[in-house]
Formats: sequence, C-alpha cells, structure tokens
Amino acid sequence: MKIKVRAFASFREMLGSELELDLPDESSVQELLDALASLNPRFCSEAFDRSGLLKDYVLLMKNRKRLDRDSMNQALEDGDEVAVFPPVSGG
Amino acid sequence: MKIKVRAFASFREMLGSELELDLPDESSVQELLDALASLNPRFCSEAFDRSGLLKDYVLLMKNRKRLDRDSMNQALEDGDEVAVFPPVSGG
Amino acid sequence: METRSPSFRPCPGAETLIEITEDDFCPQEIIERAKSTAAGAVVTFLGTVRDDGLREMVVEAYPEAALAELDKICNEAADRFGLTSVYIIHRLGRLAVGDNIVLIVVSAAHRREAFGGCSFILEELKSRVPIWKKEIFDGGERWVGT
Amino acid sequence: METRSPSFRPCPGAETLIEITEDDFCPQEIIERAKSTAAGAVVTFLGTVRDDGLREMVVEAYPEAALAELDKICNEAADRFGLTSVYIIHRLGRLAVGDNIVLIVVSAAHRREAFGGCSFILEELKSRVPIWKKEIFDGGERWVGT
Repeated sequence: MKIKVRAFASFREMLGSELELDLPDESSVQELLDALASLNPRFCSEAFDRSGLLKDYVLLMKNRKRLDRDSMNQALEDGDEVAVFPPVSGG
Repeated sequence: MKIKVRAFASFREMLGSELELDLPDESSVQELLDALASLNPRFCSEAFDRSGLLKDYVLLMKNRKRLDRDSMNQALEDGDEVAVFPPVSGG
Repeated sequence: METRSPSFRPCPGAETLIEITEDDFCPQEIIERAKSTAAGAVVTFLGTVRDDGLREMVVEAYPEAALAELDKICNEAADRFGLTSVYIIHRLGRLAVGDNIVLIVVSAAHRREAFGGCSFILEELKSRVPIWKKEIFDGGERWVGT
Repeated sequence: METRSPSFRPCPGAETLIEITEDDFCPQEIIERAKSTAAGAVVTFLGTVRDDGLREMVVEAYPEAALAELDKICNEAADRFGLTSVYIIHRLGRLAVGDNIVLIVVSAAHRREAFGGCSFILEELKSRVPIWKKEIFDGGERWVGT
C-alpha cells in the first residue's frame, strides 16, 4: 500500500517535504517510522532515543488529525497521509 | 480673590463650562462649593446630600490635581482653577 | 476645539504620542509608526460607537487635565510593561454610530507586554481621565457612567 | 504558494476570515472590515519580525492542517468570547526584519471580550497550529521553539 509522508521544518530538511512509501498492507505507524528512520540516519538520531522510542517532542498527524503515542500500533491504510514535524512555532 | 471654576458633563449643563467667582480672601474649597450651590439649585440638589455634604460621586480638581474629601477646608488662592465633575467615562 | 500635544514627558526610550481631537484618525498611520525593528508585537485597541439604540454620542473632556493624565498613564504603562511605543488618540465632539472614539496602539518586544500595556492603558483611561460620554437617544439622553 | 480560504465553518453570527499567504496584508483593510455597529471594540495583534540580530526569517506551514486548526480556534474563540468577527492572516515564506508575520483582528461588543479573544487566538495559534519559523543569522540558522 502507498502511504504519503509529509515532513516539516527540520524534518523536511532531512526527509524532503513529501514522499510516498510503499509498505506491506496493514503496516503500523511504528513500522512507517522505522522505514523513515532507515531512509535517513540523521532523522533516525533526531527523532528516536537510544532504545528506539520516538522522542517526546516529535509530533505526528494521520490525515491531518493528531496521533498520540497510544496510536503507534494503529494499522495504516492505503492512501493515508502521515505528517511528522517538530513543535510548532507560528505567530 | 478670583477663582476660576470649570464644570464638566452634567455639572457643565447646570453651571456653564467656565465661570469666575469673586470670593473673600482665604475662602475654602467648601465655601466655593457653597457659593456654587447657591448659584444653581439643581447643582445644589445633585451635588450635595440633605445634610449639606458633598456627595461621594462628585469629583474635584484644584489646578488640575485631584482634591480628596480631606481638603475641603483647604484655603484657595487668587487665580486658582477648581474643576467639578461627575465620574469619568472616557474610552 | 482641537488639542494636539506630542507627549510632553516622554518615557526614556519609548516613543509616545497623545492627542485629544475632534478629527477622525487613521489606525493604519499609527500602526505603521508603532512598528519598529525592536518590537515584535503591536497591539491596537479601537473603540467605536456601538449601536445601543442611540442616535449619536457626544464626547467632552477637561482637555488640559486629560492630556496630563494620559501622559502619566502612558509613562506608567511604558515603564511597567517595557513598551517600545505608546500612541493614544481620543476624539471629542458629536459622533455617529460606527464612528471611531478612541485608538490605543502600543508596541513591545513581545506579545504579553503589548497586550498587557494596551489593556492597562484602556482601563486607566476609563477610570482616571477626565473625559465624558453622553448618549443621545430619540427619547432622551444620558451621561455614561453616572 | 498562496492559500486563501474563507472560513469554511463559520461560527453562527461571527464573521470570520482565515488566510495563510505569501502576500503582505493591510491591517487597515481588515480593521475596517471588523468594525460594525454591533461592535464597540476592535482589538488587533500585529506580529512583525523583530531584530534579534537575524538576517531574515523563513515561515513554513502544513497549510491544509494549519487552516483547519485556525478555523477551529476561530470558532472556539468566537463562541467563548462572543466575538462579532475574527480575522486571522499568517504569512509564509522569506521575511525580512520589520516585515509583518501575523495579523489577528477581532471585534466584540465590549473591550474585555475583544482583548480576551485576540489574546486567546494568538496563544492557541502559537501552540497548536502547524506553522514553523526559522531564524537565519549571518553565522547560521535555527528553527524557533526547538
């Protein structure tokens, strides 16, 4: 299945602004992030701690709704848009 | 001595915006107010209670500085400007 | 009667302007003046004549005392909130529904100071500055706040 | 990229407009739109690029998510503070020192609602809306807030 990934701010500088990943059906959010980490070592070290957990400051959205840490095992569906970004600072 | 009196808002409508009173030397603020009360019965009933005391809401300035109720016996000097007005409502 | 007065006791470092005038004012002109590279935040309060069923409003001031009091408030606010600039314009005379009454524009390095300063100035203005408003209805009139 | 969006879920009774755009804006135009005979108070926040020794600032957004979040904030504020109108414009792209970044204009019957609403919107914007600012110095650059 195809998952659209959008990255912003410092993560955009590491991953590019928009990419499409082809993942096995029913892959989870965690599996998507693992795929992203393997794409880019800098993203890997910035976004994950040494035990492989996503750092607290990293924010996620699925289809423009915030995802909390309880949703990391949620299965993704073909066509989902997942966004990954650091804390916001508008205004 | 001459005292310039300036009245504002509802009190201006009763007393006029600016008047000059000729009072005996060393007249007090209280005596000036008594003179104003005798000039205009409506001002008298609006500004004073039945015992002749200035009502709390009436505000006074002498030479553009606020006068409190402790200063009613203060002696005026020739050329002083006394202002009398109801509560302010700018903005 | 128009009374124009650049602030006569400017707060060190803060640019200030205080006016009591019959003329209408242009918020944009003042906001542009308030912007500076030292300020990241400009907060503006514009008060207008609200339609409370009234026909018009008349604003009256004790101009010399009002300017002196506004000047004090301006300096208190600049000191207390570290403002970069303070502009206060209050209109006098007959105003129709929708007309501008008062404009307060402050700038500061940060948003909290700018909001705090603007709101402080307005509250002090309403409670301390010898300016009065009279609302005129079809059936009568009343001085506001009395 | 310019993204213009009239508010798509307007609060009943409140006039709203939300824009995320590369274009500069004119505070006067928005303030004039915010004025209405039902409102006695218009409060405006203008954020500009402050000179913190930086050369320029770059603003980036997740536009679809930012517009949806601003729209929510706009309606929350209108409900909570009884606002008559809410206008939010946030710029994107490269900005120089002194340039406008964000404009929030709200109107309400009374001053407290207008101040409360404007300040609420700004705080929520800063904490919830996916917009990022990067400061560019002569010797480097940094994303604000990280």
